[in-house]
Amino acid sequence: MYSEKVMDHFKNPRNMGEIENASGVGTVGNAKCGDIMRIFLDIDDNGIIQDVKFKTFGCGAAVATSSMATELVKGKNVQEALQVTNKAVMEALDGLPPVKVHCSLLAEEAIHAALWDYAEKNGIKIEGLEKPKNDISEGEEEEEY
Amino acid sequence: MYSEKVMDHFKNPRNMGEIENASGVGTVGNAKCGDIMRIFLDIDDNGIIQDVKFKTFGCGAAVATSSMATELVKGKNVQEALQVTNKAVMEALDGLPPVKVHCSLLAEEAIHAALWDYAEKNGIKIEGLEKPKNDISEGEEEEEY
Amino acid sequence: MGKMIYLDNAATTRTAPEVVEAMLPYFTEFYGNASTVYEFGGKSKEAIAKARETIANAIGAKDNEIYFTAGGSESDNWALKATAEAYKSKGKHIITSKIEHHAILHTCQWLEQQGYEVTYLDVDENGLVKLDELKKAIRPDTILISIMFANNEIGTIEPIAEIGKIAKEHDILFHTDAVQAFGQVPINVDEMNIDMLSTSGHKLNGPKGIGFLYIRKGVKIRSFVHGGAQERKRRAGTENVPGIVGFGKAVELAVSTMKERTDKEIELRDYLIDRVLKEVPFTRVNGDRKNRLPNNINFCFQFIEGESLLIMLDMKGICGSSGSACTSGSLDPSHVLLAIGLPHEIAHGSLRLTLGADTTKEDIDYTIDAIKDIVAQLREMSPLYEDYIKKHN
Amino acid sequence: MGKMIYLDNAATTRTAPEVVEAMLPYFTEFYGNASTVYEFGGKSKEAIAKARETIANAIGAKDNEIYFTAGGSESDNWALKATAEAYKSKGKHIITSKIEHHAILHTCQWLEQQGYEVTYLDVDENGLVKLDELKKAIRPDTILISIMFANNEIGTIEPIAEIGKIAKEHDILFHTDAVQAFGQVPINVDEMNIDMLSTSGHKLNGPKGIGFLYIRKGVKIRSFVHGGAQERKRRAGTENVPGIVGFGKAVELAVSTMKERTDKEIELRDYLIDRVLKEVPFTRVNGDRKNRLPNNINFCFQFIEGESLLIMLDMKGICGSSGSACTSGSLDPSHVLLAIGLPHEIAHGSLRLTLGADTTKEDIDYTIDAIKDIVAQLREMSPLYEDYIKKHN
Ligand SMILES: Cc1ncc(COP(=O)(O)O)c(C=O)c1O
Ligand SMILES: Cc1ncc(COP(=O)(O)O)c(C=O)c1O
Repeated sequence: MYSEKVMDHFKNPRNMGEIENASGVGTVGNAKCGDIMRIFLDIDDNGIIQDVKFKTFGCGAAVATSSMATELVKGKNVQEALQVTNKAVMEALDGLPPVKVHCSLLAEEAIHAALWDYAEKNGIKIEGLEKPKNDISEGEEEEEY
Repeated sequence: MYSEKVMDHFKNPRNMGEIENASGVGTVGNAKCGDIMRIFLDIDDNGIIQDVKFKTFGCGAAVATSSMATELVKGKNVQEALQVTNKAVMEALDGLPPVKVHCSLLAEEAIHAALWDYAEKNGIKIEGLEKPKNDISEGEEEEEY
Repeated sequence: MGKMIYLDNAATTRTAPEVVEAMLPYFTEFYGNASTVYEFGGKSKEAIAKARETIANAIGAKDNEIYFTAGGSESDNWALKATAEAYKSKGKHIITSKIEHHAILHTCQWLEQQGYEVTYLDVDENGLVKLDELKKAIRPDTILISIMFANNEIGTIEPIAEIGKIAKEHDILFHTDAVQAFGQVPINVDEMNIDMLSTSGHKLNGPKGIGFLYIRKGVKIRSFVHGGAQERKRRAGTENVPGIVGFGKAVELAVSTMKERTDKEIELRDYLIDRVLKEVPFTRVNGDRKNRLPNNINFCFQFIEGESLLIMLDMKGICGSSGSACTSGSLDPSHVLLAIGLPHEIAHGSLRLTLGADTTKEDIDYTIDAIKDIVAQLREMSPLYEDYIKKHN
Repeated sequence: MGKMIYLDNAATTRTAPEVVEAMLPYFTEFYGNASTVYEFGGKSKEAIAKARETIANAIGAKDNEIYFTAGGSESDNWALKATAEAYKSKGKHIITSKIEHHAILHTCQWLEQQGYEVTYLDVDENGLVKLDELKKAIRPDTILISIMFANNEIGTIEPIAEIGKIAKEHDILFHTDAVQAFGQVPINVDEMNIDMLSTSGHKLNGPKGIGFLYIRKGVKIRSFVHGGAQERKRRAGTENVPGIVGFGKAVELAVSTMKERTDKEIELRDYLIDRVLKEVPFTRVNGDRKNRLPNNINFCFQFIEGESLLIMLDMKGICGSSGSACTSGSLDPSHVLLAIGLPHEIAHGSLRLTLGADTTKEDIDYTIDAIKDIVAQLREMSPLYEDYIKKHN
């Protein structure tokens, strides 16, 4: 069902854990839908993401997308991190099954939420960042049979 | 599907053929339903069935019941022949599949038809013999599903 | 059992040893449920995907247009009942033919009880649907045309591409019951404008209890068997992995051997038909001589009845059929033979012989001799023959 | 593949080698269509009759009350749709439970669209249907009660005899989905007043793609698959002879080994449950501890999600399931776990392990250790666990 990349990131999640006194923390998803992601960002004075960690409650794809998303933003500056889309995460993972696409959206949203938290804490405004929804509704419409 | 007795009478039908100038000939059934039986009787002056032959167009059971019915009436007198029921024919054949029960009715009726013909030709009335129907409707009601 | 010449391949076929071989690992080794998370279930999933691909290719369809079922009957029921349901707001009129298999006809009767209207098209004396009558039957509320690809009794191949074209021109769904045709004649759902197509595995040396319904993407059919999310949520039930794998293998074999196999069958078929017509009086061939399944032979022998004929053939080791095997529990003569205009008593005397890949010239010669003997013997016993001879002497 | 411990026997089972052995001759040797006249087809017919008898005996039914289908889903669809149709003049109300398999629930939803009314009974926290609520739900227009024999997820065995008695007292038909129970617990349709009963072969080491519906004589059910005259005209389709033979063999084995097999399973089951409850914190068992299928284990591990758990178990060679395998394509948590009152986030963390005849004590010990490790690891990764710990420290 999952690509080798997904399985690799599930089996060996990168950046799993937490950052105490993080510059920004974002939590998205909800337990009702079975997926919660929390991203911790450590951003230096130059706006560079020095470290990033995640915690995730969810399926294999949720863990793998969290892991990949953290890899993709690590070392980037805030503006670059904002450009990391769910599509980029999926591509980096060699694709996801259709029912799991929402996990990648959630990962994107979790990064945004952490950035938003960072912006709020520092009283700044990040160009192009909107207040993240706490919840991601599924992208797919189920066919009616 | 058929008992060994039925198969035996089908494979080696007894009394198959015709009797020229028979004392009585009866034909029942119709080609539409796929079964026609014709019985020829040779009845002597004492009312004893000296010989009997049949011709049948029909399935295995039709042939076998014709064959068995002729065996059962051979050598009997008219009154005894009249007592040969479809049940007797079936029993003598060790039974028939339910869908084939009507063949035994046809055989009984064919004997009756031949006897009726005999009676008419000789201007006599055989006690207990009614004018045979030419056609036998199936005994069974099919279940409605 | 002694000698056996199996000439009832339209009823069912021997499962090819290669097919059984392909199935075996999926019973005891890779027995996992295909709809599971663990890798072991993935083996089943992959095997299904492979079979689906082979099958899709065989009819020019896409993988995700093949839905596995339990056989031809389920496929037919599904195609008709579930499109009727899905399109009822558009209309409630369905067109089919008088010579369809009972899986179609009885389903249509059921639909009539549910308030649908069904036109049963006449066929000509060879069993061909008349295209002009089809066109005339089309109404604004017609939602479905269902015409079989080839008839199971008399082997007539219908003008499917033409019917598909007419259906398309009128924007009406077209379903075809290809249970007999699949594996015997080339099929391409796009070129023939087929929207739905039914098949059954055991008719082409695959296993019994498996079939598929091809459903063109975009057709708004509903589920027939509701339940789990299998088959893209359209057909519930734990996947019959060995059955699907075996079906895939059978299709692979049938496609790759089609030309050679059917050329040989056609030759033997025509040889038998020609000799019997010449050597057995009062005999007719049923079905179209040209547009005909490669393996189908169907005769009527006047004055005799089919079941007796079958039993006597069986005594000589020959397996044949009279009318459709599925209806041998019934006493009515074949509705197909009646539809091509035969009177009841002639229809009762029918014999269908359907060849297989293994059928030999020797088998055919033996069978011809057997037919000659048996028909003569049964006529000897027949009061109808007696009457005929007396009348014409 | 390395080590494999298969603990998903509720999803499907390994086809027993004896079953495959029994089936084999019917693929390539006795492949005849059972509905034919010749002796060769008689072999298939006899084989079917024998299987039917074995199966009828297994549930205290008569031979002619067993109708073969393609599996549990078809049996369930048939039972519900076709009795609904046959009895609609009596009424259009059906009673079922909230924890039925989707083959029942989705069929009921379809029936609702057709104008039927369905009452979905609540269950208690162990998944038991409440008899007083059942009685209250009965109306003059109730035509059918359908309650599963045992639940496929949490293993709870319903009070079937009591439900049968209530149905009988009210002169209402009683159907039970016994797909999970058949072969695991004794069933007697007369003593339990069951009018219809669904099963599926692959759940008891029989083949996939075969099942049966028991229909008590006198029940006026209609056909679901229309067509040929097979199965006493009630279920069309060329008989799946190897499937039926294999099913018969599987039932024979299941019945003869039932006591010994389930005694052993119960011991292992309870050993695993007890140890995990003791050794893994924040864990609950789902389903009734007493009225429970011998081979069913179902936990919820708080703060973690089931699919991750399954993948990690798979990495250690253990096959399990989370909710019903049939619905693993879905994102919703199990409707069964919600119905016994669990909140969504707990329901997401469920694990079902279902033992088989071959499961050993070593397998169970290994599995317990794996569960302990994995649950700890996933909790380490879980933001929910983090929150909980922070709140309670
Ligand atoms: C309780 C129950 N009913 C019905 C079914 C459906 O059976 P099948 O998948 O064999 O059609 C299952 C199996 O998934 C089941 O567990
Ligand atoms: C034309 C046709 N349609 C449908 C069927 C039904 O197929 P099955 O018996 O495999 O369900 C058959 C076979 O009997 C057939 O010949």
